[in-house]
Amino acid sequence: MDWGKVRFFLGEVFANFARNKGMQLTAIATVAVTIVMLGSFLYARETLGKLSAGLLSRIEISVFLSDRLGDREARALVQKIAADPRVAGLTYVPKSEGLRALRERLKGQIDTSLLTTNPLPNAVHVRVKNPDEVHAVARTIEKISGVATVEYAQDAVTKVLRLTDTVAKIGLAMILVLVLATAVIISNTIRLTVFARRREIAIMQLVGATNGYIRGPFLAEGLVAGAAGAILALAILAIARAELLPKMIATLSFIPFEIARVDESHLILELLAAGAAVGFVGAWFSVSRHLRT
Amino acid sequence: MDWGKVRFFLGEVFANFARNKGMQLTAIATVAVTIVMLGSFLYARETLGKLSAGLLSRIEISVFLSDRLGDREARALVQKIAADPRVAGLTYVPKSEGLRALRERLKGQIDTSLLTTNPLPNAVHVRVKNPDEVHAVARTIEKISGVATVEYAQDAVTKVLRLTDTVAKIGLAMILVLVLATAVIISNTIRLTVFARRREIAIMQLVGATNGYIRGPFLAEGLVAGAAGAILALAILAIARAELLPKMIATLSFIPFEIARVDESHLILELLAAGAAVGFVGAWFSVSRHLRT
Amino acid sequence: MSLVYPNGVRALDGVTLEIEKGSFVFLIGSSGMGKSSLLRLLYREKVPTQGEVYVDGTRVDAMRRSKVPYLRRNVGVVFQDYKLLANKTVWENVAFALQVTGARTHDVMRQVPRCLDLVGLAHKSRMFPSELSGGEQQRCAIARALVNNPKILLCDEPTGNLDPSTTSEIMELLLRINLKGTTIVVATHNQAVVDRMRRRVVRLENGRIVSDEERGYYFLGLGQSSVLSG
Amino acid sequence: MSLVYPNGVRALDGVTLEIEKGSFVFLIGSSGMGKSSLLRLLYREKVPTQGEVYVDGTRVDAMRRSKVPYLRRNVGVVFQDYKLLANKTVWENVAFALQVTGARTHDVMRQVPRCLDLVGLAHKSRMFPSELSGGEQQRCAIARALVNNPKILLCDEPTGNLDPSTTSEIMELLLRINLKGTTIVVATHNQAVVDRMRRRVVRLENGRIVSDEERGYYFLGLGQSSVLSG
Ligand SMILES: Nc1ncnc2c1ncn2[C@@H]1O[C@H](COP(=O)(O)OP(=O)(O)OP(=O)(O)O)[C@@H](O)[C@H]1O
Ligand SMILES: Nc1ncnc2c1ncn2[C@@H]1O[C@H](COP(=O)(O)OP(=O)(O)OP(=O)(O)O)[C@@H](O)[C@H]1O
Ligand SMILES: [Mg+2]
Ligand SMILES: [Mg+2]
Repeated sequence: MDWGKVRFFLGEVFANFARNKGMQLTAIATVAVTIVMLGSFLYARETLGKLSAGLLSRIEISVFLSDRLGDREARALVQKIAADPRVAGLTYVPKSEGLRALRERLKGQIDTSLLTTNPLPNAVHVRVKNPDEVHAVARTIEKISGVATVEYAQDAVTKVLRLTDTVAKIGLAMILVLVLATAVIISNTIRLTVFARRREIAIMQLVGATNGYIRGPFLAEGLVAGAAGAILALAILAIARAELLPKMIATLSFIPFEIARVDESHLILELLAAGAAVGFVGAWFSVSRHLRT
Repeated sequence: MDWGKVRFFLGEVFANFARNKGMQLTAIATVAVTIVMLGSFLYARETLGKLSAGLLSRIEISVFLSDRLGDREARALVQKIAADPRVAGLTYVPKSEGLRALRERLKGQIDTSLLTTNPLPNAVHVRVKNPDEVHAVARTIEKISGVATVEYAQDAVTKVLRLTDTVAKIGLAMILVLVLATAVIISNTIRLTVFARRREIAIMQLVGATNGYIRGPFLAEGLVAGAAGAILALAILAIARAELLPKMIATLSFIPFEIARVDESHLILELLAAGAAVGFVGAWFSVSRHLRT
Repeated sequence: MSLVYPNGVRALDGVTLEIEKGSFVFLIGSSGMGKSSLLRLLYREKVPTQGEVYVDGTRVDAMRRSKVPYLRRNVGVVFQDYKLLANKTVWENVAFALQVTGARTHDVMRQVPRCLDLVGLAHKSRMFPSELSGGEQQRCAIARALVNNPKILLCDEPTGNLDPSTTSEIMELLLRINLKGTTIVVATHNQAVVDRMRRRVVRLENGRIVSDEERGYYFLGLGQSSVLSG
Repeated sequence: MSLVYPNGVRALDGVTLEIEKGSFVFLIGSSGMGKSSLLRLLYREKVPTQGEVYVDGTRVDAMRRSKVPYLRRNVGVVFQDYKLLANKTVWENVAFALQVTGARTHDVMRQVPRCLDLVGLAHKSRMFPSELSGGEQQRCAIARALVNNPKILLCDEPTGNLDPSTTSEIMELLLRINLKGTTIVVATHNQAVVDRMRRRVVRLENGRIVSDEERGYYFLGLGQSSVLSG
């Protein structure tokens, strides 16, 4: 291994960079801006996803127990429901408490003193882990003996699920558009920087450099420009997040904000890898185009 | 006026374009992609805005009338509420009908045959035009004599309003980021195309061309590249909309989709103007930088 | 005046030179001695680090930037490396120098073919510089320098890529232009040309003028060179 | 063989030429007659539209694209327009031609200064081409062509921007290299050089070979030229 050559190669990359500073910085800025855009969108999407999941997780299934069940049997039934792995949590509301709640709810609307006997059954309010499973859980519970009726906002759940689904699809589509756009923009930028140096490439060929030899420094530069842009972008995103997030959480304090738990490490790695890869591939194709002639 | 000069100028712009085809097409593609991104985001945002407005417009204020009011008086009061310009519409629900609805609602939960007397008052369900005004309208109605109680999902309205507000703010911030990014990307792209031709600029100066004279064709090219990119982008957006929108409406049919009414003409003009302007300004600055040396 | 390039090279060192209106001057000196640098001062590509440059009565080094283009329109330059616009055809390259002066299209249509004819390039007017041979590019550069009838013509090695007979033609052309009153300065290494024309010869060495003869030869005091008959 | 450029110019028209190993050949002919085009066929910048080109026993025109770099490493070329890399210093430009062959760093560090010394550019090795005079750029191009001791050296107007004494030095250098066994082809307009060296002279006119003399002069059958004494 001739270390001189390695040094030469790195020196080459570095010198090219220094001698085309204006152009390279322009390219890096473009990459950075593109990735900031992509990153903030990915972040927003993930946050919204968590948000809607949080809202959906509040949907309850109301299970009304048969009046024939004794207190002990009722509690056994509750245990049984709680054992279902899809169930996130539940509250048991005995009929006496239910009546109190109903009275509260209807106060002002009807003369509650007219409710002299307790018309309510014992009830269990069940929350599921995954909103998608509301229907299934409800149907399972329905079949347990001792359960009189199962009620939940069936219509609402369907609607909300369909809405979330659509929004998620739109989000995914937008992300695809963005990822594609990022790739196009970065590789176009690299292409323009290569284009500005097409004469150099032609000369190198005439002096006897193989295509691989010419490509090397350009690929390294594309890689570096892409990665540098991505790092810059990630720094900007991190600062923005540190500045804006607390404010947002304060405003939306009533929402079960799981925002803090968006896992960023993989996002960071992805964006970095994407920047570097697109820079590399963009450089590859642009240089190849000039090498062919 | 020497028409030859005009022809020459246009010929110049056209020839430059044709002779730098690869570079110019790259620039146009970048502009187009950027504007597609911006455009689809603007569109999504506007649609979501309409959507949430549509959902909010369903919020109702339930007005319960005093039992002392006769049928005639009740109808007069309804007229009065309907006269409020902020009210979008209302439904009068006499106590008999209310009972039927309540029975329906409580069926299965309580033994409805126990409700022998009608505990309900006459009610009016009011929808307001602007969700922001729910609070104000409710307070106005409360003060009308003959109104017993006014009820509405006060808490929910506040929450939803705050959420919508935050989402709108985030949307605005994202759009600012995007607009800025678009400007940076387009002008960087133009800058790179100018950079690739810096030698030409230097020669033109040496041959006695004034800065204004050199700038002319570059500005025109920047303008054309920006505008062409924008037009391309708008075409893509129009196609996407024609393809995707019907599907989306079909999926989300239960939502009061006012999507069709998003006013696009101004959006189109704005995007076009933005593309052209950024191309022009980008060219201006890039050329100026090379003119100074 | 002196010229020190940013990298510290002292290209011109205390040069004082006066060139009369309408004269024909050769600038000679071996490679890297400052000929091109001296010319660069005259059309203000460079500003002397010290000293003053007057062209046609105007002080060029202190000129406002916005005035420079107007100076350059009066000074035709044949650059040593041609400096043709790669994106323009021969015709457009020559026409460009005229168009920048705001010439009427009518004049452009008449002058450009005339100049191309003078240098023998009329048949290649639709080609791009990259499609020309070295000598053809050089002649295109000459045509461009001539096209707007400048008062002063600076030629930096205008015949380096031309064969002897084309060189003679070009030199005759320059002579004719000179007779019409144009001041001409030619930086050259072509001994034959200098020796044959017998004009004023200014010799530069390491950025200084070492001799200045009214009717000089390429080699000091020699009629025919010693190198030739080596 | 013939070469027709895409724009229809017939640069070479039925040329048949054989150059022996180790010989020294001048290629002359006035501007635009096809000298550079002929050289371009030899290092396969162009492929003849008709006919075959053999270099060192290999058929160059039918060569696979991936083999071309290896051909070019055996053929040093001084381009008419130098073709220096603007982003590299003189040193780096010369070193590049050696590095592409995979030469060891040790050899690069030894060869490059030696070649720069030969052309008298050692003191400018850290400058960029744009900071050099025309003649210095030309010498840099010569150094680059020499640096990897090619078997064949093609020089396209290698002294167009050099003064007579530097020209002599360069020609002597070429002669020395030729004596070591390198085949040399020089396309030139420099009558003095051709006449002094008395080598094989191939004359091109409109893409055809019109004469081929073993010990020729620049002008057919003349010892000293008629133009010089005009
Ligand atoms: N742009 C520049 N920056 C730095 N140094 C320069 C620059 N241009 C020329 N030089 C240096 O200035 C000196 C004079 O250069 P100049 O071009 O005037 O020489 P010249 O007499 O024209 O030579 P030639 O006959 O080779 O063209 C040389 O040593 C050269 O290296
Ligand atoms: N790339 C090209 N495309 C089209 N035509 C070309 C190209 N290069 C050269 N020509 C034409 O081919 C002919 C021969 O050119 P060539 O460069 O071989 O001439 P030359 O003998 O080297 O002339 P010079 O002494 O001026 O350098 C010329 O008429 C020229 O216009
Ligand atoms: Mg010079
Ligand atoms: Mg040639």
